[in-house]
Amino acid sequence: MIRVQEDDFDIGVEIAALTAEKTTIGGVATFTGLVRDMAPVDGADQPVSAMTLEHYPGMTEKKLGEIEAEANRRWPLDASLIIHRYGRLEPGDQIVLVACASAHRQAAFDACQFLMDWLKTDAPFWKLEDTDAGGVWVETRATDDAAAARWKRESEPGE
Amino acid sequence: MIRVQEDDFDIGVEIAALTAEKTTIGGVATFTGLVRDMAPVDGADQPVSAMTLEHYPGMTEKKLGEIEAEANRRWPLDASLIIHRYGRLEPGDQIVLVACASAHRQAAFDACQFLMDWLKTDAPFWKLEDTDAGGVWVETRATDDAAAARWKRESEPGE
Amino acid sequence: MKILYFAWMRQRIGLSSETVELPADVATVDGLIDWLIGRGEGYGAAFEKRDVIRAAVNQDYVPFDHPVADGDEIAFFPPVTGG
Amino acid sequence: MKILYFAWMRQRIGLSSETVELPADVATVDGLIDWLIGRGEGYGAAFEKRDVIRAAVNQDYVPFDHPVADGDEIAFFPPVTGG
Repeated sequence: MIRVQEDDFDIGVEIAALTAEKTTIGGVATFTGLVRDMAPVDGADQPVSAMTLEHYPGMTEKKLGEIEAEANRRWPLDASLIIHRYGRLEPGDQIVLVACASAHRQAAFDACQFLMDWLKTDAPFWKLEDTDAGGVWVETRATDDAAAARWKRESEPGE
Repeated sequence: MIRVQEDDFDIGVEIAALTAEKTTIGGVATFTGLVRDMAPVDGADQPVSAMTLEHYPGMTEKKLGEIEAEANRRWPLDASLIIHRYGRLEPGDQIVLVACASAHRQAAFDACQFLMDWLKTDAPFWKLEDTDAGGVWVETRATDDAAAARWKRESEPGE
Repeated sequence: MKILYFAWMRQRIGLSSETVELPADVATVDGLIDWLIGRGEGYGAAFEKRDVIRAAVNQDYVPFDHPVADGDEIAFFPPVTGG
Repeated sequence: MKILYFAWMRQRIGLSSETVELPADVATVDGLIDWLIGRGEGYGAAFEKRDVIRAAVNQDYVPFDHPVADGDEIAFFPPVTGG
């Protein structure tokens, strides 16, 4: 299941809904991304007072749906969920939730990391951070590209 | 933080408490273990109606505290949490929650997997499953030993 | 043809989207970029780092030699930073 | 000396814990197991798979050549299956 929304979410409620009535699940791996209060600007950390997440409505849902389907092809998942917020957020706010449920804990962990790595490099979102130096668009990090590269193989969707 | 308890837990409440007032956290990785309704007995899957978790009070808390400290030595975590239940549980019930918060998502994921792998092989818990064939003590799986072995190094606590 | 711009490309061009009629001599994303740059300073600034920006045609990532046709939804944006 | 048994070892021995006086000729976990086995059938059944079971002295895992002393808390149990 995928959701793109401005509203916040409750991890406990989401996990309960994801696993309800499914008693074959051995475990659920999740990752929740939060807004940090500091960010590197030109090499030096700057305080961040807020962040605005822009996205590409339509393409976002399409790409999230594709990558969730790919995760389910690669791993034996009983259930999966991606929630990504957009709009204005403050430090400490939740940005994203990825949850993968499986009979096998390694599958749940791997699928969860795969989805997060992919979200960082291929989901059409952009972050504008409000800093003392003004609004700064967050740049791609080389470590994110490297993290995503470890999952590359011919059957991967998208680019 | 570690907790050993009979009562259930709410993941959303636990994550909120873990990350409250800490705005340096970039993300939280969690794993929740659930009771499955089927289990292999002598090579064939049998329905499980309930599970009883026995543990070694005192040693459990000591070992959980040690391994949590080790995870914090190995990875730059802002916060960590292990909750492990004991007593009688039914299929779908939550058994364990591990949560690791860090500025870096790979650190959060790795620490979370490290703690889960360790819990499977070294935390003094034993599972008794109620099946049609009677009470069956869950046996260690070779895959769990292999998963734990990948973290072995000289500084590891315990055996 | 609908063209969308996101993040700092949107800011530099001053538009989030526009509808244009595809010029007869534009056949690829590359050709479209050349034509857009000719339309004004904002476009020049937005497409300055041509090796950095990404393009999508009908909501799929494409290389710049990908064909474009009237009726397509084309999007240009900087590297993404979600998650 | 307090000795604790867990899971199917507890069931086979029929005790979850007992307090015993350490015999003078018992110096290690191995020696303690030999002595316990001599105490009755249940112990024999519990310690049958000696290469499988684990021992803890004062709540730390130990190998079977680990020394034991009066006042120690010793525990015997099958491989753990938490998480």
